[in-house]
Amino acid sequence: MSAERRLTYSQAIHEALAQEMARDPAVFVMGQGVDDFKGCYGTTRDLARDFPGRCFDTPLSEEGMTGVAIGAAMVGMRPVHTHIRMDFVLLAVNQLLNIAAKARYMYGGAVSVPLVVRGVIGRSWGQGAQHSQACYPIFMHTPGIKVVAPTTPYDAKGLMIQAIRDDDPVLFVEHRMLHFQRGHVPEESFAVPFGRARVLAEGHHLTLVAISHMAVEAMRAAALLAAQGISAEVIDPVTLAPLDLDTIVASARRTGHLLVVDHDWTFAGAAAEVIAGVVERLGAEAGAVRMQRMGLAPVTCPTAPNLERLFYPNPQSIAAAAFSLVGGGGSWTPEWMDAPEIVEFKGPF
Amino acid sequence: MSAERRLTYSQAIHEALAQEMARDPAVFVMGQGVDDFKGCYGTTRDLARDFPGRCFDTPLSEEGMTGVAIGAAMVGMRPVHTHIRMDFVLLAVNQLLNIAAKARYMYGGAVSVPLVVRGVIGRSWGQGAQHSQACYPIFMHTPGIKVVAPTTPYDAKGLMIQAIRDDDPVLFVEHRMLHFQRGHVPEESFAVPFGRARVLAEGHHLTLVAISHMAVEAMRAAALLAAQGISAEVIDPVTLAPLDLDTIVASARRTGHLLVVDHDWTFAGAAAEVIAGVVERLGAEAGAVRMQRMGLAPVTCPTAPNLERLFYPNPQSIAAAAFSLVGGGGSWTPEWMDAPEIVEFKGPF
Amino acid sequence: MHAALFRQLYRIRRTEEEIARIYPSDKIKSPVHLSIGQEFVAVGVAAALEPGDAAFGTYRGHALYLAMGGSLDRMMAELYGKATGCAGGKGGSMHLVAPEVGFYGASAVVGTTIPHAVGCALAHSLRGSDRVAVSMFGDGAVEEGVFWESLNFAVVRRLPVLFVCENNFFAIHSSLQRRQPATSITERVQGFGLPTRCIGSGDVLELVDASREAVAAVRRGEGPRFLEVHAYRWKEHVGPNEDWGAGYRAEGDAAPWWANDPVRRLGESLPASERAAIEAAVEAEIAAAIDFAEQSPWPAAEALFADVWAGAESVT
Amino acid sequence: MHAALFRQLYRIRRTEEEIARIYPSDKIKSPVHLSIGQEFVAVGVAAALEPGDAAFGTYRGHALYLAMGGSLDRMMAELYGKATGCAGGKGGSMHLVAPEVGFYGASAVVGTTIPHAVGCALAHSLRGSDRVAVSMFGDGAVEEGVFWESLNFAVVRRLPVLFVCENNFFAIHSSLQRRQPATSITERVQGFGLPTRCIGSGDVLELVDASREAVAAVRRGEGPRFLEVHAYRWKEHVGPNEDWGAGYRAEGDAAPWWANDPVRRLGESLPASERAAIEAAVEAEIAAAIDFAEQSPWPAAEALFADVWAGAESVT
Ligand SMILES: Cc1ncc(C[n+]2csc(CCOP(=O)(O)OP(=O)(O)O)c2C)c(N)n1
Ligand SMILES: Cc1ncc(C[n+]2csc(CCOP(=O)(O)OP(=O)(O)O)c2C)c(N)n1
Ligand SMILES: [Mg+2]
Ligand SMILES: [Mg+2]
Repeated sequence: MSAERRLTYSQAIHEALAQEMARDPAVFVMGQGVDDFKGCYGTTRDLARDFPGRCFDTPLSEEGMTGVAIGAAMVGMRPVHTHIRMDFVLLAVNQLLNIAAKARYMYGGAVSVPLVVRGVIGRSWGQGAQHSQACYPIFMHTPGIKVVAPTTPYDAKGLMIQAIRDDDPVLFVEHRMLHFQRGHVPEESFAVPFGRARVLAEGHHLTLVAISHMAVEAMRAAALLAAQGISAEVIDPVTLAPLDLDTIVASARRTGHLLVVDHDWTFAGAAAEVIAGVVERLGAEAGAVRMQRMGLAPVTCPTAPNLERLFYPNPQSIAAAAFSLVGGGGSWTPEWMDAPEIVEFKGPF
Repeated sequence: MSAERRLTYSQAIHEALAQEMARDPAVFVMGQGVDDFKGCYGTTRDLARDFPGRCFDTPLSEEGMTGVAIGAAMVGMRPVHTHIRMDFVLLAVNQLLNIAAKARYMYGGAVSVPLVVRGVIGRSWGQGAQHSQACYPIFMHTPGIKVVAPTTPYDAKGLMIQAIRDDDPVLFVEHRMLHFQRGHVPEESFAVPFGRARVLAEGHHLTLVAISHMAVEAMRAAALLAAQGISAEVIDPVTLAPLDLDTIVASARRTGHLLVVDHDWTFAGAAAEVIAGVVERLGAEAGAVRMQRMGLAPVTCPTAPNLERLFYPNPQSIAAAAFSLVGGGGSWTPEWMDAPEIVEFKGPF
Repeated sequence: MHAALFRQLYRIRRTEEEIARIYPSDKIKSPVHLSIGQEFVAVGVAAALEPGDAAFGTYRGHALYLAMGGSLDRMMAELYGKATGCAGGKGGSMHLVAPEVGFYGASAVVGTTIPHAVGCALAHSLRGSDRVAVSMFGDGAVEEGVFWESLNFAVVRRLPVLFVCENNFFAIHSSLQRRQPATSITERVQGFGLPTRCIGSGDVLELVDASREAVAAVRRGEGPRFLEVHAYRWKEHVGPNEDWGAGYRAEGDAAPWWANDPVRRLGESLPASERAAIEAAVEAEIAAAIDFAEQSPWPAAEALFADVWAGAESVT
Repeated sequence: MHAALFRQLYRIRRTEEEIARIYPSDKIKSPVHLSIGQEFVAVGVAAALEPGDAAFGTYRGHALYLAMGGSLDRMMAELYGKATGCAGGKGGSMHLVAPEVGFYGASAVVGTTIPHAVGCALAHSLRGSDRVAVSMFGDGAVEEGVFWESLNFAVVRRLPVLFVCENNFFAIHSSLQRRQPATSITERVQGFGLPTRCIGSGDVLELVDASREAVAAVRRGEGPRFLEVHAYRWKEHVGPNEDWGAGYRAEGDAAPWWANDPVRRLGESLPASERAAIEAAVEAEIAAAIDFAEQSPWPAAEALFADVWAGAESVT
């Protein structure tokens, strides 16, 4: 019965927030527009009504408000600070890296910062240069802050609950194109532990590790590949720091081919870490696995629709790269698949 | 004769700044304390006197002053914005990534931002959590901004001149322990092109790619290794974006062993990029090279001297890692080598 | 002067109305932030500027771009994402730019261009030029620390910059009183010791006078000035529609602004024939711009990789 | 009260003099920013606080840490980098912390702890507690945008926070007039509509009164307040020495502050025997603290990996 309960990713986050706010009076939600009628893609809708004073709008002061959230967390609150675009978190890097990530250590364990920062990432409707960035490598790189990027509604709920309960700062990455994806979500409260990748599809010719919305695109690519007789294992890392290298290495070792598909630039990013981590883990056996990265074109995000299409990996380009990585002979141009969530999205912004 | 002219790294930067200011009235230097009696480790000493109005102190407003520098650059000036610690650049990430790196592209080529941002990195005298970070992966990751990290006085001068003349924003990374290292520097003005690694020592058993001050430490490690009959090739990438993968790949292919030593955390950082880049470039031949990363312990920087010693790679630990990577049998504990520049440094802060 | 101002106002108003009309066709595939109702702010300030002066604006930037003299054809093409756009189709509505007329660009991150105007003023000051830089931003931008940092530096260095805060009382759906203290923005800025003025009338002529006075003083080297200009946004924050039903503001609040519409009022002050001629010319220009945009080609695929770096080199 | 205040002042002064004495031995291997001459600011403000109140400070934090009641032993051990330090030897002089007495920590990045105090006040307000948060920072911090962002939010939400700006007229070697407008810091803050006060006398008793009044009002729920307190740094910005020869400030400027030294003046106001007893007790306490620091062990090697994460897990 519970298996039939289907929610959108947005509803799943909303349910996690509401359940945690009901459970623990220390939990509160803050951010620009969280209490407005759009409610951050519906994720915070009505929370201000249902939890008076505990879901509130803030001034446009990302650095300051991040510091405010940190201060509240230091004295025992559990703020969830929401940013409608990850690009704006770039204003708060100082507070997040110089304070939130370091407080526990530089104060010798005397201070905790149980803070959740939500950052919405990704494409949609010509957002362009400054409204589409992923930014998570910045946070993965620095010890003391965790980074999670759930893909399914189930994981969105369970990881949000885990993130709120976690005593460390957590960056919660949500792709705008996932908010209205549907999936099974149990009604009861549950936490998904950090550091466990999910095998979304089993396969034996190659391993596709795909981050955030790219996991959806990779599943489509896997369908295209299947039609060519290529069986792709699709792995969603789910959490980026900690990263579940075990699952990835085991799969890559088995398939002999690893294509990492990121929703971000590859240079010095998450995909580089996956490859480097696998290489080190395999040691002398690294030669048994062919590896490659794929991500955004190494340029700023353009708004022209035809350029935007070339900028992002898509099922076609992923399948083509996978095909050539496994040494599929000849030239194969997979058919173009429109992603309904991308075609249909025209706001809310 | 010119071969005998030896300057410190600090003097080399000073000479580059002075020569470029004399050459081009658009060049100016700004930053907290650049006109004080310490002159940013001597690098800006007397520039305010010699170039009236063109080397000036700023308020403590990193984001705002970075924006000011960008605005001046947009209308044709060539600012060199100096930060006495890279950690403070974290306050200006928004201006650097959302504007400086993107202006040319998002304005379709109509606007240039010829800006140099100097960030001093690295250990010294218990600087601890917030006064020692490298931060360069943040900037390497985003298209539109270049990152250089010279190790020798020669490169410091030549790259500073190149950075000032370059029409793109450039992050210029200086390690505090390099400022008083000496080396040959020609008096005449010269530019060192970006994107060329330097082979500091030739060798055939393994390749050590070492960034910034780690290149100095790697040379010491190479001496320890030589005594064990292991010949290490030491490569200083010099510029991190663009990265000279050709030189690194050629060496690694030849030696069959690649140890990347970074002055930063390895997770999703510069060393991950080097490994991933080499793996992709080698393709099917990647198995012929054993690869490994080495960097800061994955923790916040501590101040206790005994912990700080464990936190950073050092000649001993580099040599030991290299020894085991090349499969040196048995257990070898290289002797401890004190780095004079580290032992002697007690400020200026 | 009335005719020239009316032409500017009418041109911006009608251009944005056309954008709103076209928008549901999905030909403009990117967010648009309309200035309908607020055009007079950009027009009034730009009227005080001279060639060589510069302006820096925001994602709500059609009005300032056009008031500064940016090409309508290229703006429309930019919204369509075409190669002929002012940013080659790569920036869209939020990143208009026209350095050839001193418009150094719009940014989609609130507050980010404020220090650029100050930096431009610094460049003028270092070069000994008497040119002026203008920074235009919304009431929300005043909450960003960078505004205060920029103001502080401009005052300390007495830089030739005019700050113009276009106060429409909302940041997206959030009212000013939820975000800022009860004191006015102008009062808060005054503490920094620079001359300020607040124009609450919505009167474009008053604004032109105030801007001329301020720009002249700035140009004389008297240091920065600050203008707060009240205005009201008639459309939703982003997109082509009205949103009176959304509940965050009352339609009644807009009524005085409609009654006071500077576009209509200024138009009515002109002789009917002069007005008709201006309107006809503007309508033709807009129609031509839409046609230009529709006929223009998409950027070539290679354009994806152009303009990342100054040189041809590929870096990453 | 005089005796208690004198004890605090004398204890901080003498502790820092001892740090300066020890420093050339290189036993303290990390930068120290001394408050000598400025101790009265922390002491005067802390005297107005009650248990449960909280304070947030800066790298120049020995005085505030001690005034709040932090352990002298653990502070000294922290400077030595010992396992018994208040941060386990991992933070050093710039990151003192003592949550057990409401001192939530010092940061080496200017301005960063200001919003933390506001966040602490927000927590008090959400919980319906009448506790107060204090933010202490220097004149330089006022130039960071985050100060204005924090002030804005505190005023909008009427949060129970007292802002205290310790104005010593310099940021490193840069004088206030090079960095800020001619208006006073207090004048600039006033524009935000909160009660402010500036204490220029260097008189610790005046400061205690002002702090008590301000803290009481904040505790009654009247919203945030701001105090500016003038002071003078007697030593170099960082390190144990004087730097009158450096040229960025004149020794003569310090003379009135020396003449007015609150430590000496308050001491002189006490009966000689009472004063001698306090001094003797403090000297013994400091000697014991140094001894404690010297005798304490270094952190174990495993401590390198502790305290990165809450759990035992290794993440990266
Ligand atoms: C730094 C930053 N924070 C948040 C946003 C999201 N955002 C876009 S427009 C806007 C409102 C800005 O209000 P205001 O400055 O008054 O300008 P207006 O839209 O009213 O013209 C916000 C919050 C942003 N773009 N940048
Ligand atoms: C964000 C930041 N910028 C620059 C610095 C370098 N710095 C350290 S202390 C200091 C001076 C701060 O002056 P003030 O706030 O007046 O405090 P004081 O040292 O006088 O007590 C500066 C600029 C820093 N630590 N953090
Ligand atoms: Mg507004
Ligand atoms: Mg000061």
